[in-house]
Amino acid sequence: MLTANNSTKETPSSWLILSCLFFLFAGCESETAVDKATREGILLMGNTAEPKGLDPHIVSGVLENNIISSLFEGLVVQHPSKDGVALPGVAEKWYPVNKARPDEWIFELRKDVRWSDGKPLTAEDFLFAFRRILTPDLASDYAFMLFYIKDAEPFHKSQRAYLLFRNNDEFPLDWESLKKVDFGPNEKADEKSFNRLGLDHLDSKQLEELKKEPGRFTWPASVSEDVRNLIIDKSLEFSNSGRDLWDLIEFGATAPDPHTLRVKLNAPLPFLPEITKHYTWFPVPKHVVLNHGSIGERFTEWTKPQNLVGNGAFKLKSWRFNDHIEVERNPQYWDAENVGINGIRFLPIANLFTEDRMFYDDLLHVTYTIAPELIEYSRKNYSQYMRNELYLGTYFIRTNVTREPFTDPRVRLAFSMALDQEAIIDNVLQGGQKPAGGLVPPFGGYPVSSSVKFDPERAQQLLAEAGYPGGKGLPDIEYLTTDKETSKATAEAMQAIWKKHLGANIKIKQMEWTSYITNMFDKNYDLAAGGWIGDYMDPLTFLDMWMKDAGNNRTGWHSEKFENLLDRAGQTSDPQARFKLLAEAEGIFLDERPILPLYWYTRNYLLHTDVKGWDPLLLDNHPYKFLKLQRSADAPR
Amino acid sequence: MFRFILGRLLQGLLVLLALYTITFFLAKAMPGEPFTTEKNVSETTKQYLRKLYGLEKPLWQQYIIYPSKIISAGDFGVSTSKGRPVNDIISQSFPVSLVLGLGALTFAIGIGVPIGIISAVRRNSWVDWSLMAVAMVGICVPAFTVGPLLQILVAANIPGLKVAGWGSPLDFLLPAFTLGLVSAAYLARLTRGGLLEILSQDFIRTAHSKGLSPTRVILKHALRGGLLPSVAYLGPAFAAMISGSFIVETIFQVPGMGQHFVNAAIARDEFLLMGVALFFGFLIILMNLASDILTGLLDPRVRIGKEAS
Amino acid sequence: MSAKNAQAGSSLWRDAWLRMGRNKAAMASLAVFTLMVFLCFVLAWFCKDPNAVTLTNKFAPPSGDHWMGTDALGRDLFSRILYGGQISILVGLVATAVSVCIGVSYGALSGFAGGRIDATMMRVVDTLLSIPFLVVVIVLQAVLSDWSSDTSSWIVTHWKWDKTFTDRLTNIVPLFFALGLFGWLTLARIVRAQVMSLKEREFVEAARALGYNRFRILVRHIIPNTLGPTVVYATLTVPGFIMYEATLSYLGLGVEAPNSSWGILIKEGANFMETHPGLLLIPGIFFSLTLFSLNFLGDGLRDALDVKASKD
Amino acid sequence: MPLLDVQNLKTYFHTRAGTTRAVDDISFSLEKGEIVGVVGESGSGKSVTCHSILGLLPQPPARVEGGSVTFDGDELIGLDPLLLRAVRGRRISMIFQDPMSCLNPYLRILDQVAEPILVHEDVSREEAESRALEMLKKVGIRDAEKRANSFPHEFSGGMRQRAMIAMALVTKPDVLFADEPTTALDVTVQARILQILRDLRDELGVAVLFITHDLGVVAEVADRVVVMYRGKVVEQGTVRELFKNPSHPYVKGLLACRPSFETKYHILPTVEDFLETKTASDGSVTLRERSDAAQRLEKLESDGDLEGASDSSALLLEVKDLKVHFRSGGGFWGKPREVVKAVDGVSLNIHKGRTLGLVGESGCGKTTTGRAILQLICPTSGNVTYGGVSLSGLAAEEIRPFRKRMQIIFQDPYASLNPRMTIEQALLEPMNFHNIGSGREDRRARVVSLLEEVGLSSSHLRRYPHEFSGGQRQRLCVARALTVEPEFIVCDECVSAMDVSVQAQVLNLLRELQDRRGLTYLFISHDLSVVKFVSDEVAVMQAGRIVEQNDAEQLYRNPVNDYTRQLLDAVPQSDF
Repeated sequence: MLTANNSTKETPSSWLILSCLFFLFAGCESETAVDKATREGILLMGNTAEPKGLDPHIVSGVLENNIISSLFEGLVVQHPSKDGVALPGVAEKWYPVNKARPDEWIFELRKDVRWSDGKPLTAEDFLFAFRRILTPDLASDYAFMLFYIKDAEPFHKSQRAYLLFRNNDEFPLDWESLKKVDFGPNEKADEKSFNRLGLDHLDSKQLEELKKEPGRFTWPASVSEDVRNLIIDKSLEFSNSGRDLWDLIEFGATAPDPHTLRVKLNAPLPFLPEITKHYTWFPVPKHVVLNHGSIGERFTEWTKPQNLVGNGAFKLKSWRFNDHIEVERNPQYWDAENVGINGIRFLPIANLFTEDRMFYDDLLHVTYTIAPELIEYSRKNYSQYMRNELYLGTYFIRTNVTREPFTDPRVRLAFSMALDQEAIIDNVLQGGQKPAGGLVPPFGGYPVSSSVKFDPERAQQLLAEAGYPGGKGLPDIEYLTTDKETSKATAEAMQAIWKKHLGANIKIKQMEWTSYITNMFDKNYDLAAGGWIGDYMDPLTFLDMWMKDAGNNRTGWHSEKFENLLDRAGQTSDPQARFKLLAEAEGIFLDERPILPLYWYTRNYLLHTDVKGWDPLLLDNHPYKFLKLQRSADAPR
Repeated sequence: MFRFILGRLLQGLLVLLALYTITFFLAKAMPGEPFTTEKNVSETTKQYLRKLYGLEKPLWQQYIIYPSKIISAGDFGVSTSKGRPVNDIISQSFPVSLVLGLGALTFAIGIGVPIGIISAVRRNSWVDWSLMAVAMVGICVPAFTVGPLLQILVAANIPGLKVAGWGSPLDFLLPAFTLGLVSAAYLARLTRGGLLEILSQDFIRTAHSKGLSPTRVILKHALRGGLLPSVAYLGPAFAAMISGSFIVETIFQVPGMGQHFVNAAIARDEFLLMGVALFFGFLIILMNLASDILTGLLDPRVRIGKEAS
Repeated sequence: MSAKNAQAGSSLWRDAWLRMGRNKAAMASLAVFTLMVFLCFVLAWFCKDPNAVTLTNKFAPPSGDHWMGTDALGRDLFSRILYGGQISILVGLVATAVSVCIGVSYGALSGFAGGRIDATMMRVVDTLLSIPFLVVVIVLQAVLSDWSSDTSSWIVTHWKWDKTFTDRLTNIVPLFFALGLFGWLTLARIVRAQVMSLKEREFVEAARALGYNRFRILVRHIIPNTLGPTVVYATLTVPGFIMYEATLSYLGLGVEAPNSSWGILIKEGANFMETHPGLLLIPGIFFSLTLFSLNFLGDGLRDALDVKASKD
Repeated sequence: MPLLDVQNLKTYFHTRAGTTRAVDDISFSLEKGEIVGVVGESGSGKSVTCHSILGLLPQPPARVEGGSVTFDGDELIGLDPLLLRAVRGRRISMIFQDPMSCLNPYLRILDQVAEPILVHEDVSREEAESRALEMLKKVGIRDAEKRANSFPHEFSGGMRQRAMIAMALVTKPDVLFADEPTTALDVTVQARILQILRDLRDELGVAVLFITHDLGVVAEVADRVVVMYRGKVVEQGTVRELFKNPSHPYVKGLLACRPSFETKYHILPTVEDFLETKTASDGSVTLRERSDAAQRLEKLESDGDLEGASDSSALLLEVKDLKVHFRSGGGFWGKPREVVKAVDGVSLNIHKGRTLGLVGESGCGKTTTGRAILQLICPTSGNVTYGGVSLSGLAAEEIRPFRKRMQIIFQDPYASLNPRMTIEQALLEPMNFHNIGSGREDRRARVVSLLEEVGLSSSHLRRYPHEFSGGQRQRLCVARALTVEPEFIVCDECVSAMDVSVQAQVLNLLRELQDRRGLTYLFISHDLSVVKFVSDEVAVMQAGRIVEQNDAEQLYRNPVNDYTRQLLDAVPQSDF
């Protein structure tokens, strides 16, 4: 383009003249952006928003994952078309030490793996990465993904007292029973008391003060004065010694040699390789990260475009804020010759309609999603590009079991049974979603539940049993949802459906995102729209969130029976037996139905036929290295 | 003049202080906090994050720290939602918004003023009525309708014009048009009104008596005064244009500044929020001042120092 | 004010009314606007339930049953437009009235006081102009949404009003708050400029010579003379308010789903512009017609209020 | 053949209300190098004539219905607009009454003066500007090089009018239409402008059509006179003939109603004393001389003897060393302030029931003095004592009772009436406010009687100010001032903008009211003849100070001060 180099200096009026001129030339140009990109081997990908960063230890979203998985590579790599199958990544081979009880794993790393700056990648980089994400100062949102590793959790949570005493024989009390005592920070505590900071976080000076005045921390009743003094003294001693908490733990991950990584877990975990596909398990270049700051520093320059060093199939080429991120081939990648495309351009297109229209205008190879309003249109006009794939996620409506009338499980069941899932899917969402028969979406060998069914008569009956015949006596019910337009349409449809079948009055409360989340956290709702996308290929990712203290529960519901079953499953190594226990737990959950499952997600998006090797995957984590771009015969225009 | 500008800028500082105060407390009054995400984040993590951003300090300290950092180091803090310095964000997105805003201004003036002039000259004719009806359409039809219409009808059919995106020189056309449309409509009405008032004045007759052509009378004698109301309008309007627009930016995929006003508020990203608010406030002050000075230049009777209006 | 003043005040409007009667465009606009008000506020009660969802009948074309077809949830578009019009017309007029009241008094005071007071007051406007609107809305939402449902239930229990009706009413009160809070800023600047030039006029001096106090001079002699530009500007702000309402409703201030307004209908209709353009076009036509009529009405009112212009 | 020949020109205005015959079949001619005065009151069609000739009228509503205008052999009526533009500004130029509103406030003087050259001649900008500069010097603008780059508002009224003349003459036109060029100016300035016009005529040979309502000015400057009334030429001839021997009753009336230094009347004759107007149903007007005109005049003359009754009345108002200083510039943070001493130590005494005339050129501080006396402007120092009470330093509430006793009438009656109030509202409001009258009905009755007192009728109550003529509006202002039953009225240039015939009516009204109600006036004016007519005593003001103060007769007969003498000399005298 003639004017590109000095375009920013042009005045608007000369821009206009240039524009007119450009119209004349533009007519000659017939190659579309997609054609050009296909020819050049660049994948144009809609990616919904600007990433919050490219540090695998700090970000937590899907869109960041899309970029990071091109720049970094974990121990194993997702198979391009088979769910739950791992291909070699940085690790050549991996196996549990004891097949019968897979609570310790060995990963044999490739010897020829290099960082994109040419430095060799060793097991030390993984250990560094694990330690980094667990470092409390880094405050990683997703540190819990590594809690399977032995001693990872207490380290991350800075449980100093626990770590000091768990193996201490002179300690007079049973530490296991004290483990449940929270020495951590208590936000609601008085600002001046040490509860606000938490016992584990007090420095030497504060511990001295506490020693003089132990009442400034609220001790559990079971802690005697002696124990108390002991804890303070030991903590003080440790604090004064200047040692790091890291020295106290027996961290599960070790590197017997530079090319072997040994990971010891808290409990058996047959699907550990699946979990290591998640970017929280990716290595980061120790030499680069430390070059730009300490291990616990959250904002350092190392992810800046000019500094970023990765080990993925691609490396960062350019990054224009809110405009695009482009990655190109990484010649240092161990499997560089088998990478099918030359680069990827990620576009942060927030507006769904814009994204779809850009696809129609041949500006994108693949969209992030499709606006529901345009699904029908796309089907009609762009059917060869439409993708409708099952996705590991469930959409449901939380009930607040601490508030009338949802304290009564019969009411919850009634609302669930009155929910005409198919009518909503077919007429409002139109994305070919599957009516949710239970909590865990269908995948692998897990037995799918089908206990959630549309049954208005039974629903009315249950509601009457609960004391609200025909909806009489039901208070107004607040349905919390976000400001997205489809959420609104769904809400309106459900409102009508519940009114029709149950005679319930629903008030729709629309809110912007953070208010919606906050209200949900505070249990300031009756019903709330929600959903969950699995983090890894296991039912547990859908089930363990309903435990009593799980942060994502937010319904107020809990059941000891349910939790016992989960515990038992955790100790079971046989996959079939384990699934059976988990299914039993799910059954209990669905009987109580603290959430009303609506549908199992599908991914709807537009994919250009030029893109080859892109197959449906439940987690939607398509490994880019297997993609190819090839002009297809049925290209439009 | 110099003293006037200096004075206004000093007043501007007070405005910015007031703006900061209000925004600060409003941001604190919003429900939720920046580290609220859909998935639960542990309380420890939140503590660390708060400490990291200095949000654990007492309110009054936070209130003082932010401006003192701005003054001492020009540091607007780090965005909690984008994880990068607010300075970076503004310095990367403002130039884009500026180009877009200038484009919009060009469209607004290029369309609005001629329509206003023609309307005024052809007062109460069908030309006048239809042009003013067109202007009303510009005011009535919101950007979220105009933008997609342009995408579907114009961009999809004219090669060289992209549906959305930013980078090649033509990309500013459609978003700038969308952004400038409302202002064009307002300008058309204001120009018409202003010009009609000037055209009824005696010195226009004088100009005619000198044997000037009607075009010269309009352009040389009437337009200057006739544009005064438009200039007063354009001050804040231009500030709004160059600080971006959420709707236009998201529809046309423009990496401008406007989206930060919305996204920062929704993400409870108070540093980014205060950063863009202060920047916008500064632009408003600057543009109001510029429009007052321009008024003074256009109308020599306005005494600079006595506030133009 | 004495009865005399009230009577005297009314004659300005009565005369304006008589003058406007001669303005054909204004009268036609008045007819259109009256028709709209009639449709939305009277005919609407005899229409179908605007919120009756029939999922199987979505996107129905116009027919005898649904005069203007149905929307994405199979609801009757015509009655949704009429019910939505109630909100939009109300919001447009009330928010404009509020912003005129605040804007005129603020601008008049600022311009009349002059000097430091004026400078300070104008800087306050600058400040308010720069405050991120969305933040205010979020805060207001948090503060006011409980209030509105509390008020609603209080009214229902104490005054025995119809519940649906009361809910609709109390829901839009926070909306008026939000719009009123910021809607007046530009108007204040316009009025101030007018007042600045008016206060130098001799009739103001004559009023001072007659010993009138400042308040009276401002209210009886200056403000009435700013009415023309005020009316015109006010009519120009109506579409803005109506469209703002849609945004605010999405954020939880204002109309509560499934109720609707023109802004919401247009906003949602815009999403279907490729597939079902009628959902955008038909509400758009109602909206534009009303605004056109309001606008010409405003122009007519300006001319009618301008006692000089009506001479010929 | 005359240079400009107007034959049977007719220009009508067609409006919704009907057709107005603004110019109705008039004929006159203009020779090269001649100055012809066109005299008539406002609305008589003088300006419309000029505008018709040059095609400057807005069409519609105006339309030239017939007649012809030949200029140098060419017909101007119906000429192609493009050709007409070539005449306008190059061969026929025009200057207008109000140089402030007629000069473009947004452009520099030099640009405006040079513009006709640039438009009509193919010359460079530099040359056009140098010629413009030369012309500016010729019309007597001092420091023309420096001041030419100023804006109109930075010029005084006289300077602006000179610039206007320079602009009109810069292309060396053959004909100059001067439309009331001196009406808004002080006498001394007026004298200078008239001199310039004469000189330029002599030098450049321009023919001038001089439009004015002031016969005195015409007498001074014109060779021939055309008198217009209601769209028709009622009389034309040489100045000497016309003034010596007017034949038309309107002209007689016009000559008589103008106060001069010699006027002996107590009540001025008006045009109505000479002229009887009959409007037929079709709108045509017939004018007839009153048969009883002579008797009316005699009666007026005999009334004059009543004068001089209250000679040594009580002191009502005492002004001592009044100073009003303004600060220019400044503002909240503005630049250093300059102090303008608008009134700089004025002392006056005004006796009850008498009239003090205050004369001076514009900008001398007389208006400020008037307003400071009424406490409308806060005096910087000095003292105003009214009826024995010092007004200085009183709070707003304490002054309010005095507001009823002192009133003011402004120069522009239109500007001083709220355009959005009917007459009834405007007159009732002060009474309501000050609680005058016993009730609503009483107040309304008072309004009606006041209207009648000032010569208007109760049928006007519902009307707005713009529906009245200038003279009627001033009567309304007087009526409004009278609603609070004041004893002292400041008349601030209250007849300056009026035609002589209207001026006479208003002056008569003031006089009658003084006789009837015993009012005291402070009569501020720049017109020495008018001041002489109304005042018992006269003070002359210059640059914020009183330079001379004396009994009216004394002062006019034996001016002591140089400045007073200068002022008196500048008054055009029509002593034929």
